[in-house]
Amino acid sequence: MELTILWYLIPSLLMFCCGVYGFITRKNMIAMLISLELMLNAVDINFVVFNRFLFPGELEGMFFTLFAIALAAAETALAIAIIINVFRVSEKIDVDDVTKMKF
Amino acid sequence: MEPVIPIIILALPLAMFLVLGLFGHKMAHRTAGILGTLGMGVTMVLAYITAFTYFFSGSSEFINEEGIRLQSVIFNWDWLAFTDSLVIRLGFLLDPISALLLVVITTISFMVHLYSNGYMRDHHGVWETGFQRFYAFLSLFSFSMLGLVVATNIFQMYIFWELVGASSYLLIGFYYTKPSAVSASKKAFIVTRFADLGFLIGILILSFYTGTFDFTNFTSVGVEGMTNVYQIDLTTSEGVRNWIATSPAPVFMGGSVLTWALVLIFMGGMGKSAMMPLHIWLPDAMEGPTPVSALIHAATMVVAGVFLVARLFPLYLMEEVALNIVTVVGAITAFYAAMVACTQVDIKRVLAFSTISQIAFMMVSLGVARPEFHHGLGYMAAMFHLFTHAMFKALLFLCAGALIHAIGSNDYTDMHGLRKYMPVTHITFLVGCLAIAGIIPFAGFFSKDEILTAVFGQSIFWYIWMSAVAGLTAFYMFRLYYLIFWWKEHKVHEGHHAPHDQPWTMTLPLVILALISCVAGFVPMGNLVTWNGHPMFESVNFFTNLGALDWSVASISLAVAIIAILIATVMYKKENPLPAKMKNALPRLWDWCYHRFYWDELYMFITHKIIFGCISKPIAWFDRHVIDGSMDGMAWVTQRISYAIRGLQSGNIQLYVWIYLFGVVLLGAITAICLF
Amino acid sequence: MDYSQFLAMKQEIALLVVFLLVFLYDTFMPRKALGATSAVTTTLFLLFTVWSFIWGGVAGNVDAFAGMYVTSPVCAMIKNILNIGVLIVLVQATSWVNSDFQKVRRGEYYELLLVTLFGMYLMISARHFLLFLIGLESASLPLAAMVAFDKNRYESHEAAVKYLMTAVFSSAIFMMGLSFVYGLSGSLYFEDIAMQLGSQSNTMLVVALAFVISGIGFKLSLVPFHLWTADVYQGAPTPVTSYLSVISKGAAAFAFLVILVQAFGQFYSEVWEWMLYALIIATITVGNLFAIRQKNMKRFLAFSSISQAGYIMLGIVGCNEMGLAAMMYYILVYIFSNLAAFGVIGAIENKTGKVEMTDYNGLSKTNPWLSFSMTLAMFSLAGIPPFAGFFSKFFIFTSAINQGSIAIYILVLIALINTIISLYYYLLVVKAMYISPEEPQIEKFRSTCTERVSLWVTVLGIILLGIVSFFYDSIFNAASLSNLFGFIA
Amino acid sequence: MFSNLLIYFVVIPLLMLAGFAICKNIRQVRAVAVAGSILLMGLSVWVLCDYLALRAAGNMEEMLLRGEWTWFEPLNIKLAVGVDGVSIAMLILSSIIVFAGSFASWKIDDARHFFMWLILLSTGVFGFFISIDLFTMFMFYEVALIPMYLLIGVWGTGRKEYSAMKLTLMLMGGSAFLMLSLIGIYFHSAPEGSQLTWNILEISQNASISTGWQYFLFPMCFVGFGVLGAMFPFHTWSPDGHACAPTAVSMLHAGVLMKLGGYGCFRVAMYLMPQAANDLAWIFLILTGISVVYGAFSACVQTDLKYINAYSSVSHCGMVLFAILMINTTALTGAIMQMLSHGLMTALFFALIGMIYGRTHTRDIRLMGGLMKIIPFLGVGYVIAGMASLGLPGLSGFVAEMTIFVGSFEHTDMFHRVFTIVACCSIVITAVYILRVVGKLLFGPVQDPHHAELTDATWWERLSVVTLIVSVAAIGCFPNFFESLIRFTFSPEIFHAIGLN
Repeated sequence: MELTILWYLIPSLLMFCCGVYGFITRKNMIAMLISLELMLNAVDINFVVFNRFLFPGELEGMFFTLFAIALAAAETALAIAIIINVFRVSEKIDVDDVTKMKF
Repeated sequence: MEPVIPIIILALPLAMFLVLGLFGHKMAHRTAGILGTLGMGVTMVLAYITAFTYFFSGSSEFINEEGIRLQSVIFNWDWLAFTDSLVIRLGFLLDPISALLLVVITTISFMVHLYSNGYMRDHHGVWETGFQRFYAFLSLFSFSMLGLVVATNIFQMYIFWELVGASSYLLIGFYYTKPSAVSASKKAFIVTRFADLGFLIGILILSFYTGTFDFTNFTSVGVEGMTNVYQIDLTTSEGVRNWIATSPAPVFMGGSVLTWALVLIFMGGMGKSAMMPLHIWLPDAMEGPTPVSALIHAATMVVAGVFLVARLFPLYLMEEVALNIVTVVGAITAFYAAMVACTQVDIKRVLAFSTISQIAFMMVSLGVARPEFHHGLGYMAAMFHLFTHAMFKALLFLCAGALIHAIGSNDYTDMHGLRKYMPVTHITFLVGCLAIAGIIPFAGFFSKDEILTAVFGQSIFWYIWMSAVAGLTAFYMFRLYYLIFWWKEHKVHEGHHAPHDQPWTMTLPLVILALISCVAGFVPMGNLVTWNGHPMFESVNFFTNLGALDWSVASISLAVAIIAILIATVMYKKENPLPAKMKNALPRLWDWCYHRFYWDELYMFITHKIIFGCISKPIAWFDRHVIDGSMDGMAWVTQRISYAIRGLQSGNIQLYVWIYLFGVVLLGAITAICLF
Repeated sequence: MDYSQFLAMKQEIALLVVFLLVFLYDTFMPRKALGATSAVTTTLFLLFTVWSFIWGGVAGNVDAFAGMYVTSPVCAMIKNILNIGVLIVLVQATSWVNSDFQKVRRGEYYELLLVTLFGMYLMISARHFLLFLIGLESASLPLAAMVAFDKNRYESHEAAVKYLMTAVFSSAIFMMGLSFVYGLSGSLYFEDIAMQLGSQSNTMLVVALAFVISGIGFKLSLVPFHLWTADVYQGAPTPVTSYLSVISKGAAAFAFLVILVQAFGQFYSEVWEWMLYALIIATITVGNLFAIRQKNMKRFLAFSSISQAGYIMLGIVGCNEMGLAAMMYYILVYIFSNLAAFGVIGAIENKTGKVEMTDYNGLSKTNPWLSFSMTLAMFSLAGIPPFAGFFSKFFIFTSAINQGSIAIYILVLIALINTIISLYYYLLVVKAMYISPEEPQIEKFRSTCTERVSLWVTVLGIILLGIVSFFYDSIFNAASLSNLFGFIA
Repeated sequence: MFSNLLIYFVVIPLLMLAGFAICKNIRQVRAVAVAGSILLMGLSVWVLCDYLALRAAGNMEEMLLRGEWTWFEPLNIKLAVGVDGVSIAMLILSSIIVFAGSFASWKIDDARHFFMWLILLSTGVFGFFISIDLFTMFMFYEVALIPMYLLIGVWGTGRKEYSAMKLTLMLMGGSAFLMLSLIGIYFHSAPEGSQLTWNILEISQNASISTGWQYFLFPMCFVGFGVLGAMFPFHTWSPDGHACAPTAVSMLHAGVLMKLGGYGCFRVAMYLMPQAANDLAWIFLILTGISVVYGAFSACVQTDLKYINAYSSVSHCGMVLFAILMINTTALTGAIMQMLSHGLMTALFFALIGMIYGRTHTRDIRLMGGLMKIIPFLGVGYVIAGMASLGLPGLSGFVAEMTIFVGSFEHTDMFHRVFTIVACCSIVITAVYILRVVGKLLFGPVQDPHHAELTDATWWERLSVVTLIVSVAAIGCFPNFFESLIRFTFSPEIFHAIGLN
């Protein structure tokens, strides 16, 4: 059987939704970070797939994906650094505990 | 004539007011008094000159070849132009009534100025505090009153009308530390102000439809004024009739414009002249110093209403209704006031009520005046009575002042049997009583007789009614006379504490006025003051009035007066049970009369309970709580909302993201709605 | 390839040079010379600002890299405006950066700041979503580090976490949207997108628009994408907060406008006009409602800045040169007013560490000049003449109403009524300083030279920017040269 | 630019501000204040003479002494000034009251800042009256509003914080509507394709605002100004605000600031949108008619002197708007006269109240009495003010009210007639509450023995009071001069609304 574009889009969409869901539900910030990664990767897949199927002649999507990956890496690094900082100060990385400032 | 003298007549009192008002407190009392008196004296002389020239010079601007007296405007300055046609002017209109009033006002005013020099200090010669202020106010009043009577247009009249009210307010409240005086002055001002509201609206209506304020235009141009000018001859009754027949007056709020205007204007007159039901301020006004009562509340200001009606008489002639209203109001007031006067204890109040009833006489006679009857005899009679009444009522008041000054009380119960202590006062007072009672040959007899004749000519019913009132007048005046001077005194006065006659400054005016009251009746008013300037008699001599008497009427009224006096004598000459008997005979009636038919209570109720209690207070509450509250409410609601939604900012990232997604969905929804 | 087109980017390049110089100085200079870092950086940046004012401009539209990068008088102008803001921020930051605890890291502060500025430059000039994304991220990620700058304060880290997490989340959403856009149009060039999308309408487009706009709305802290703002502003060190509140907001607003009119121009009337209305009303109102209750000055200014963002958006509604000019002018004025406020807050915080509104009670008795500048700032933010804020508000409303429909009148009316609420809470500060009877909480002190300089500059700006019409006129001239609005349908 | 006379109405106050900034002690502050206010008075008189001379020379332009300087080129915003009789009258009024006010606040504490804000306020006032460009007009309008907050908040008494906040927010709320309608006017100020303008003269010449837009913009504009004109039900800032404000501020606010409302109502709302003015007048006529009697009635039962006066101001200013809405030459002239007269006499009132309060430290009339004996000067002044307020001939109130009534009565339909008569009734109610307060406060026995040793007015107080009394009497005695000065503006050719009526 022949793989249409949907066969790629639907998984990426699922990945994205999983990411969103995880980000909203998981209390551990590292887990939330991972869900974020899921979302970003879903985006990457999207770009690649669109590029490959709809606009085969070009490379724009691919490039975008590359940059996106780089950005994701940077974000993760930064995020982990900060989370570690938080942990150092407050001994917790539970998202419900970083709610000192409110209202 | 040259406007110089008229200008001075108006300017001098004003100048006196300013000088005494601004620098009076730096002057010595005596100086201030003399200054004021002199000023008024000069004014009086000038006024006499003016009146004399008007009546007797016979120059063509005052009287035309067939002997009809004319209205002549000496000067007329634009003061305020509302539109091109509606212009308030300050001017000097000289015609029979204004000339007459000039004489009256200046005379009385001068007398009062003179009298006050003695009255406004106690037996030890200590001056009343604020003596200078008193004279300043007197001058202000004289100025306003003079301005009122010489007004060339109705708005000028209104202006001075207000000024008169204000000066009366100031003078009534002269003893401003006395709460009763303060409230009396307040009452006087507000009641008259209320009446003036009617006056004002009347002016607005009239001026709008005639397009003018000027009296001369009113009386020569029809009410349709602006649109089609009726050049009508108001000097003959036919002219008036034709005019009414030919001109459908425009309608205002259901009634004819003219009716509305005249009735409303008359309302103003009622206020100033203390006609029922707007009379309540006058008795209280007696709180003021007695000279003031004599000047303002007996002789001059209170007749302003009569003057107003007389001034607009040609217009009133166009509206039967208005004149009838004037008659009815006058008649009722006259009777009411006379009834009340019979029971009062305070001598000044008795005089006040008698004033009301006498003014009512004038009103009635204006109301019944018709051109076709003796050339509008009523009009002449009213003016005549105005003149005579001013004299003898001022006299009476000044006498009362003398008594009060001597006794230090307003109650006749403290006086009894003063005749041997104060002979001059006694005599003059008696003259005044005879005059007002209408005993020949005193002034009152003639004028009152003319009035009754006029009424007789109009309706027999009112004739009987007014004769009765005349009788009552004679009765209560002599009741007062006897109670003061006869009756045996309670406490024995001896030594220099004993009441005695006054210094000459006070005596002189009494004597002069008494003399005038004796002779004033012989003034041939019929040739001087008539509504259209037509003289009534071909030739005049000292006995013209006697000759002109309609003896059928005269004898009756004379009889009534004498009978009334006899009754009074019987009842009050010496202490006896009769009065008590009469009182017990009709207790209810006596009570009602004694309490002035509870008018004051009624007014108290209306003002305090209804206006303050049911309108002002609720409005004030509404403002504070509803209007203001709604504004505060907005702020409160905002605060509440802000507090209610603070949960969104819970500090929890995941909630933030939830809201974020919600927002995204919302945006998507909007997009979808807009796209599909 | 033709390297001369790099010349189009001369402002960016100059900025990079400044950045490198600072970096090298900070890295290789002997420790004792590092005390001068602030001075050096400020001077360099000052020189750069002056330079870019005089030589940084371009005559017309210049594009490079096949249209990925476009600069124009407007872009130059907005970059200059940002430069001014950054300069003031740098001056204000000096005393904080050199405080004992921070001075070891003072280099980083400047470097990160310059990098973010560079990112914003890219956002402004980008006409291709890839470049835009790079700009966006390099403007936001270092900020997270800056927010976390105060190592010893827990709030600082919490703020950083909140900022970063939400930022990454939103950029993920944004990129997802971009992917759909790419799928629909096959290109990431704004022009191409505009052409390709034409006026087609399908579900993907809906998702794409919603995602992309929300992504940028996050940077602008439009309601309901604003929730990070308050916490981050409160937690971050004051110099960072001020930077965050004015500079990145200004850049984002401009970029937002560019994207909307360039990439999605043809949806103007039918789609995002209404989106904007909704966003503006929500932003202004919610921002005000939250601001009413705030006790912490920085948090309070955070919410006020949210509602200010709503007003800035009004400039986009007009969707013409007038609106653009009004928006840029508003940003300029807003920079000065807000920085004046933050200058005072920072000065007081450095000296006493107090940031609560109650601490300001009776400030006028002890520190009249600080209170005076604060009052001016508040009046300007509230839009009271004769201060600049009044003019900027008036112009932005005018430009919005220029669009003419009755709906816009209602929108503006709502915005105006909101100005009353905002006036209320701005006056609360004034009241605390001048009217409240309590004894002064803060004793008299003399703020440092740099703080005073910055305050003088900002106060002068508040007074002069409005009355002297030169500024608005020149901005308007620049704006009228921009042919941004070609695609508006 | 500085060749134009009018610009100095703004320049002088600004110089005064600079002067205050460098003042060392209170004596210098007073010197600057007095010198400046005298200069302003002189200037306004000079302008008046100039104006009369030009008119006498047959110059029939709408506005004279015009000047125009481009400000914001792109939006065609100009700093445009020009005066006609009305604005000159207002300028004279303002300068007199500033003069009297600076004497009335002779002993205020922290005088330097007080005067700075006060003068900033009057800068706004003067600027508003001279400018004929909607933008500058609005700018000066708001400049005049804001200093009130600090003036009341810092130097006020009683619940000053609350009142100051309420006053500021309500007035700003009004100006929010105003701003919207002004911008709206701008975008319809010229026919399609031609240059839009803010200049009211040009706008009225173009007359290009379609009726529909007029219906939309007029109410907002009128309400916007009406709030400052204390129109029911937007008047509620006035009692609290006045009650808590310091003397000079009450004077300036009630005397001049509230006039900005009425001035704007006819100068902007009715002048630029005549059609709507004629068609919608009845709505506001009802509101203002209410506020005339409403204010008077609620003044009857107040016990705080300033509240009484504030409510009477509501009533009198209601009269102003009422007359404006009658839309005919006489009534509008009367409205301006009423502005003048109310401005002066209410300033007089507040000055006296402030002075009395400064001595007795209470404003509750139930706690005072018989003051006439103790402080005769102030007492007499108060009586005169009262007489002016209840419309005694010879004082300004009478002239204004009569003009209004005569003008309003020119409408023949039932509606206008009824409301005119209702308005007339206010003269009685006014008499009631004025005499009530005079009787309670000045006459009768002395209530509080401590009041017995109060001292009468000092020279500066006397000066300020006498100035105001003289001007009140001047208007009352020679009204024709002022009316003829004003009436020109309201000739139907110039004031289209009247032409349409």
